[in-house]
Amino acid sequence: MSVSEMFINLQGVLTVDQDIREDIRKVVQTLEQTAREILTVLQGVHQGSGFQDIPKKCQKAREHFGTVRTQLASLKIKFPADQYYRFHEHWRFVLQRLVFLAAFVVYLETETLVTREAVTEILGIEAERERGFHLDIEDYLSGVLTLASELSRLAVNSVTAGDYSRPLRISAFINELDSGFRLLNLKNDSLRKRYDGLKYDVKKIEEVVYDLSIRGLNKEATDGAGGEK
Amino acid sequence: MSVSEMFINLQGVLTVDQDIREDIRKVVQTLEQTAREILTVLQGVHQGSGFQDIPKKCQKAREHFGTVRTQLASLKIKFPADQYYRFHEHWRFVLQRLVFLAAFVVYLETETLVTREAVTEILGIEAERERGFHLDIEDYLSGVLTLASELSRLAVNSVTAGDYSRPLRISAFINELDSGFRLLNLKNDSLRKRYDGLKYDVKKIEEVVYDLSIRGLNKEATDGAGGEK
Amino acid sequence: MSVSEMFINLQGVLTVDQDIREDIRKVVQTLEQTAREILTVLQGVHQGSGFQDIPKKCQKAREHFGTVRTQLASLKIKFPADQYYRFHEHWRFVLQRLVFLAAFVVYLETETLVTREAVTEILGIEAERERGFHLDIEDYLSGVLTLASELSRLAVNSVTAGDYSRPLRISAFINELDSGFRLLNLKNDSLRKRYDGLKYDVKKIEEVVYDLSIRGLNKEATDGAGGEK
Amino acid sequence: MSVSEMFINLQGVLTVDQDIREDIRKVVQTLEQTAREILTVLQGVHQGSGFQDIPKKCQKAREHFGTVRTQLASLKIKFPADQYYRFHEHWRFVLQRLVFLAAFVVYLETETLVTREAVTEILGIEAERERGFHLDIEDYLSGVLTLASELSRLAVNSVTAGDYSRPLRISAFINELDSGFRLLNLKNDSLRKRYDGLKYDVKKIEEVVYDLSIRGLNKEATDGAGGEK
Amino acid sequence: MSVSEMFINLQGVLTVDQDIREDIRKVVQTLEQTAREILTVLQGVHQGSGFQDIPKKCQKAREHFGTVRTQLASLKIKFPADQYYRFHEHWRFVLQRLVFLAAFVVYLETETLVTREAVTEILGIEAERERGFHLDIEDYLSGVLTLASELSRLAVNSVTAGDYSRPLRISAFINELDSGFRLLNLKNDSLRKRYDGLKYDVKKIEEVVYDLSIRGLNKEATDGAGGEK
Amino acid sequence: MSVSEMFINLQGVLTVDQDIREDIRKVVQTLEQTAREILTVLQGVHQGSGFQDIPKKCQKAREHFGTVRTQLASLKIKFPADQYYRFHEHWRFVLQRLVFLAAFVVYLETETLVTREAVTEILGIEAERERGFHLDIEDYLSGVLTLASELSRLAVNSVTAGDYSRPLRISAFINELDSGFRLLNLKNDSLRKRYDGLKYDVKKIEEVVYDLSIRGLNKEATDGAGGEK
Amino acid sequence: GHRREDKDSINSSSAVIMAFKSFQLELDTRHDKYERLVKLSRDITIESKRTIFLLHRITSAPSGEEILIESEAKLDVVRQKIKQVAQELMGEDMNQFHRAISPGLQEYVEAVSFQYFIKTRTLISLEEINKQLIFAAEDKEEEETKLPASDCLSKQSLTWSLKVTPVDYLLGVADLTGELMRMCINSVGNGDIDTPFELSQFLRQIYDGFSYIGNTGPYEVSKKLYTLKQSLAKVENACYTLKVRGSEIPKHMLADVFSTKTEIIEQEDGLS
Amino acid sequence: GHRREDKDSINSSSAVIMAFKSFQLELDTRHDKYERLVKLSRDITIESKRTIFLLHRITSAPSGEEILIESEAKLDVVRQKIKQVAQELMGEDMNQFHRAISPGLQEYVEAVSFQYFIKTRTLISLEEINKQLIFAAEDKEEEETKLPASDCLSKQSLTWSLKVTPVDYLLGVADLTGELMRMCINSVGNGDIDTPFELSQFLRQIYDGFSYIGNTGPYEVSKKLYTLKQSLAKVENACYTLKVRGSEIPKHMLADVFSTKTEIIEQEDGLS
Ligand SMILES: [Mn+2]
Ligand SMILES: [Mn+2]
Repeated sequence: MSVSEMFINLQGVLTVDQDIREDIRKVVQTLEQTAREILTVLQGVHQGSGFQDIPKKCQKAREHFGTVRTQLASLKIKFPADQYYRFHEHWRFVLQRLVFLAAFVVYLETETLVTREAVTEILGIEAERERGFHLDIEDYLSGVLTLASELSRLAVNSVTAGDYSRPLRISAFINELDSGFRLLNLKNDSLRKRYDGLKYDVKKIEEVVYDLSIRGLNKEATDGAGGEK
Repeated sequence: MSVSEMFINLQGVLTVDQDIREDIRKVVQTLEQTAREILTVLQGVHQGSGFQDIPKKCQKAREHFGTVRTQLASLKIKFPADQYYRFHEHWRFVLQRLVFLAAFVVYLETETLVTREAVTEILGIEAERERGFHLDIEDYLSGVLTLASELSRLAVNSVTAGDYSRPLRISAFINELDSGFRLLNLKNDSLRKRYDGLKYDVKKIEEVVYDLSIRGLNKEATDGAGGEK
Repeated sequence: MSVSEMFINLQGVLTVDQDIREDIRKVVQTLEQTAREILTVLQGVHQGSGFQDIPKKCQKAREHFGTVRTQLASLKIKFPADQYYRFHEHWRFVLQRLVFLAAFVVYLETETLVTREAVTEILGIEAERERGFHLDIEDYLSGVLTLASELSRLAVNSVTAGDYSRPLRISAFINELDSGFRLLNLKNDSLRKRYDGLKYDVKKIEEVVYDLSIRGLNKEATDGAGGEK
Repeated sequence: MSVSEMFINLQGVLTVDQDIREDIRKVVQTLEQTAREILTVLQGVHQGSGFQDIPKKCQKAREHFGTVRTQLASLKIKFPADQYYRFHEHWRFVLQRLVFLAAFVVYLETETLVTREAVTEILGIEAERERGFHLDIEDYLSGVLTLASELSRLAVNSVTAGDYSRPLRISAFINELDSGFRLLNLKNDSLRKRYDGLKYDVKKIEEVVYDLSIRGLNKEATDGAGGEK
Repeated sequence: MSVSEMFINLQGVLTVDQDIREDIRKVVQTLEQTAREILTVLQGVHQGSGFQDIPKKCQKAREHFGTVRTQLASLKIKFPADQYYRFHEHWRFVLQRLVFLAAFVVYLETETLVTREAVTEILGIEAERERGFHLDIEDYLSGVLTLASELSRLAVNSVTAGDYSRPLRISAFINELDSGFRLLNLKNDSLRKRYDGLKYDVKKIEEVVYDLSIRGLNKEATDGAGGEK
Repeated sequence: MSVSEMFINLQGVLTVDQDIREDIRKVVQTLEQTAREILTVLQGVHQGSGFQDIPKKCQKAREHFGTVRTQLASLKIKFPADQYYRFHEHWRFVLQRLVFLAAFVVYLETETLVTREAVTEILGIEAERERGFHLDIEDYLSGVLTLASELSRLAVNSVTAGDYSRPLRISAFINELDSGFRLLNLKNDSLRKRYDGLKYDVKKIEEVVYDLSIRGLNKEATDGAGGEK
Repeated sequence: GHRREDKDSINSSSAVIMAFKSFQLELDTRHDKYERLVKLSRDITIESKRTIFLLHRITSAPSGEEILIESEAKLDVVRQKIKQVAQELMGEDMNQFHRAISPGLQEYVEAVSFQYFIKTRTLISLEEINKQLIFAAEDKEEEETKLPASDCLSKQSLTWSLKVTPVDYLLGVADLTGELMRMCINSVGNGDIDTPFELSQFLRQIYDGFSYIGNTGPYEVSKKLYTLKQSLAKVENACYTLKVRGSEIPKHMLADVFSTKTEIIEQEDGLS
Repeated sequence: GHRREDKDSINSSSAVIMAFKSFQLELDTRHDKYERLVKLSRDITIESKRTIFLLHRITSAPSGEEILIESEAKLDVVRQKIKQVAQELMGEDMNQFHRAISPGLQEYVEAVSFQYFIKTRTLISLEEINKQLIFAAEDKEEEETKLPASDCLSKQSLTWSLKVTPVDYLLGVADLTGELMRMCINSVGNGDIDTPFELSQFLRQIYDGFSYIGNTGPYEVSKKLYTLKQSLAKVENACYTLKVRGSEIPKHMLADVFSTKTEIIEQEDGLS
């Protein structure tokens, strides 16, 4: 085989690779668009008026997740299944975003932490790496950290909207998360850095609870909460 | 499952990952050591006296490649086969180096470009991605570019050693390589950058050939070359 | 001695150094693990229910410090005693963390500032540099600053838990710390930067005390405190 | 002991440390001044006219090294002997510079590589770490790499000055150095980076030798060299 | 003049410059020390018991300003009088600190804003740039901003100490300052950044006043205030 | 129009913009492919055997320029005609490359510098900005500089191929170019940097001419040249 | 040098040299224009910034109306500078000089949208901004200086205009949020409890808008998202504080509080 | 906001407010001056750069003398700008505005020292440079506009001057070496074999000077050492090549070579 024949072959391989990347990029763009739309829906909960419609907003977000599933289904056939990590960087960011959005919906609905398995179900992907397009554990954790920071914001806005019980529940939830993360031995990487931010969320919510406590509003909250929930 | 149980599970996964990386790092270090030894053997060809022993040096290098094969065999069982690209960064650099060394040996032996398949044979790894631990095409190309730059140095030193025909042959070889690379459509990445260096190697060799020509030494070379080859 | 013999000798020295670092890194990892466990134990004091069990939590933390002592004992024999500062960076961070944890325990037990000597005793290391593996003064101070920030958080959570006297005591303690630090002439380095954060802790606690005062809750606190203390 | 007493004590320790650093800085400044003067003397060899006076220049440099010894003697008593690595950063740079200068002088005098022991003798410091103020191995290697790059410049200027034999000897010397460094397993740090630069020095000198060879000037050089040396 | 003579001259100029800077740095360190001592004196006003002794504390601070004047007198002769801005950075920070301290004393004494002229008198420096070592307007303003933030803290602590009238007076004072600062067009520099902080001081005091108002404590305050002043 | 409507509109604008860029990128890729093909055709002239076929190679290159014209025609309709400089970066590089290739063909054909107008004709674009898709002057100049560097290489290879007159003609040509470029006042940008390279091309050719001169080969050349052209 | 004369022989009137002489002229003209635009952009930036400072004085001034009028005058001055920019760009491709003028235009967007918000409590649109950047020749002289240069132009062309790009608009609006945050904190400090809630509503809309755009815009826009989020958090926290502290107020005191406050301040004024 | 009136009551003629009004004036004046100086600095930079380009044309021009005269005229224009800077800085502490004018002054040092080297083959001293930056009032008008503003000044004060700082001088000279390197390569390309050796000698002196200063100067100076070393290496390599190729020339051909060269080029000129 001459050198030029060799290189023609090699170019063939490179072309396949470039086409795959191009295809992935396109699907990822549509995923990002859907993610942004879900975000816009869910950001409504921070508005004073948004507190009544939480179920409706979750409902709407869930519908968008239907689209996400279709788009992810389309993504996973764009490349050979065993090359997940070869192209990982392309969808990593949007997948973290989607984990956050799914976790946010689940939290708003049930005030629990979505499990990794549950997220994969919502996204229509595999729970186990061996079975195909799955969710990398670090991406799952990254999405969960984003949830913590969103909830600390929600605690603040809940008070503004006159809901004094929600911050108490958020506080308990985030404390649990914090304990969970303390069980992990994270490398010195971006996830570790993001985790360092969690303590600010914890502190912020503790201060909200404090503000309510000192004014006796937490009692008001728990008194009423019984009925509300 | 409680949050803390969830995180204990997650930590289990993280630990496995960290252990794998640690194992890989260790094998890669031994590979780097062997690569340095092969390099030392082959560097001898640049010295005046080294031109006679080329076959012997190649022979010795080939022996070291036996060690490489053992080490790579040990590397490939350190992680699940379908996660090649997850840990790719760890061995990428040393693999490119080994490709260069194999290509250098083959060039010295036969003055031809080693094929991707031949390299994988020398290294004892797979030619096809589907079959297991393989050689990424970009790593192959990167190693070949290192060869080009080594050969431009060899051309210079050949003249010093009084061998006026080798530069002419190297010139032809590198021109072929350059044409080959021009067939490729490279992305704007590190490979592209390294390819941009090739033109300096081409130019350097052309200047060596020019220096021989204007002094009539190229004729001397080809006259003798007939007999030599 | 030939150049190559010289370099073989040099490589011997380098190898020793690299092995030491590897060993140190491993012990430091176990220390980090223990530190995280102590932290988890002590974090409980921030929770409402945690205020009763402070002595028990301190007890438990003290037990973990036994492990720390063993691990540090193992660390100090990994390298020649007079090269403490050569490898300082490796354990610096975890040592600051452990100082903080020891200081936290001591504060919870006696509401006093742990001395440098006392910390070294808790950690099982030397108080004097001359005598071996010791505690760098800046690492001690850094740990103390972490304590200040933890206490400002504790003040907030005390109020939430209905303990109105603790913030007053914390306020007095931190004011003393602040005066202490004002006696120091710190360089423009990371310690100085961390010290600049102390004023926010001071301010935060003053605001907590203010909140109690304006609502007359501080009197309630000191009334009761008389009996409590 | 009250908190403020504790901090007064601590400030005492800090002051000692700061004074030591101030003292070290001052001596290091005088060392840098002497180093710059030695450099100015030695840079004369690059001037066309400077080739005759090499012995005189070396002589003059050697005198300056007397000053260096006095200054280093003054430096080593500025701090406790076992805290070498605590203050290492302060003199690291100038020590590397002095190693280079000593190695340059020795090369100009005898065309050999100065050993680590010989350097410490020239500088009047210890060869063994255990015995006191010594020379860190990485600082030695760093100085040697600077020599390589200075010699590649010297090779060029030798030709300009009409000395065709020196480049050949420099080439042999640097090749030996290069082989030596290839025996080392360097970490991915600044020394490794500087070592990567060595190959450019090797290449540069090979090209000089090539230029001489192709014009037959190397023969002229070695013919004459017999008499010259 | 030869090139080397020119550079020797230049090096001389640079050395002189460095010596000046070294001298300045030393004086500035003593100034920082004195500033820290004044601060320690004045910090007492934040403590409950400190409210009675304000005049005595101010007296003591004024004595320290005697030292400051001596130190500044020594500073101003360290460099050519017309090169104030050449070395400005060295004392800029401590001068801002001293302005703050002087302004704090004056405020505590008379509850008025110290004028720029008055500060220069307290510090024993010139009011006009043309006349010598003076006070840059931005440094004056920066010191004043520190005062505002200190006063907002004082307002909080006054309430804790049971003084309900002081916050109202501080409120009026800071409001006037705020109106003043709004007249300025600041560049995007550190002063602008510090000015942005003023809003938060104003806000904080507004909240204190509000807290007093809704509890009717402000009336109590103004009733008593007439007599107090 | 509500804020959210406004942002939806803006997002629409951005999407259109991105689509345009995507379209442009695709056409530019095809242009790069064609440019690479033309280059491959023309590279032949550097080979010994290539000197006879220059007219044929130029002919073949000219055919490829037909494709270029079609592709550029397709490019220019991808975006609003008056926004050339908005998307300039996308095609800047390939256009400079095409200018070089056109200039190379014209030089090989007539040994003259292609004018800016002539290049635009070859590329099928406008000469005047006002009339549409045109050639920016800096891109033209950049392409011309690439030509200079290619010709200095050609001069070297001409000698190797035994053509001693071409280097002399190239020398005159590049000298004129150099005189032209010296008239320009360039900013510190990439064009300036590339222009700095021209000096080395001039130097290289000067060296070739010198080499010919001292061997009397230039006379041989000019004697024969009359007949050849 | 003894060989210098060799190359002097190049004919200085050769076609190549003639061409390069024209290139010199073309490049110098372009660079000079760029430089003039950079200077204009700096002027625009400074005056816009000063307008923003002026507008922040509204809460403390006796009458907001006066300041609005003054700010309008200042913005008119800025627009005169932009007109000069537009004149420089007449017949040019504005994108070619975009980097020179972009910082100034962004700052102008910030200033003009801040003023607009204060007046209308809504976000000025890009179209509205661009409408104000159409300039007619103002006096005879301008018309005359223009006519000879391009006498084929119709009457209608006696205007210059400049279009702010969507991206510059977005970047200006992103910076606006910083000013709105400042205004919010100022308001709280001034005892104005309505404005903060209005501002938080408005800022949230802008934040949602930027989130919607996300990373589809250029990098500079995404880069501002973080600061924007910080500003929003500050405003939301301010509203939170207002709400929390408001929760303590006994309803019957509501009117009382403010009248008392006024008294105190008047009294203090008497003292100072 | 319904409580806005509260704070409006602050007396706008209070001492504090009056003081801040004067601060506003003072700061605005300072910033405006700074801005004018930045603009002047940009002008100085551009014109200095163009002077350098002009000087590089010497090797290819028919007569160096003409270009030297032209460059002198260009530098005079630059100095007029520097005079304006000096006028702005009259009675000010120049160091206060140093950052605004430093880039321009460095570029001027580069240009003037380049011209000086070409004329004298030596390095211009800082003193020499500063001597050229003492300006007298040039015409009646300038004298008059100056007099009323400061009529207490003596006749002698009718000059403005500006002193380049040693650091700016060093930074300018460091950049000069880049231009000298270009000149060296140009010379080789033009067949001038003396200039490169002169330049290498000169550059080595400057390099040795900078080595001697080492890191005792400010960071900006140390930072340029690397580039300086690169430039020196390029010049030394050029000299090396000249020497090596010169070694091949048969002694008897020496005269022959250059005359032949000239012939060829003349011939070529006829063709083009
Ligand atoms: Mn702004
Ligand atoms: Mn320059």
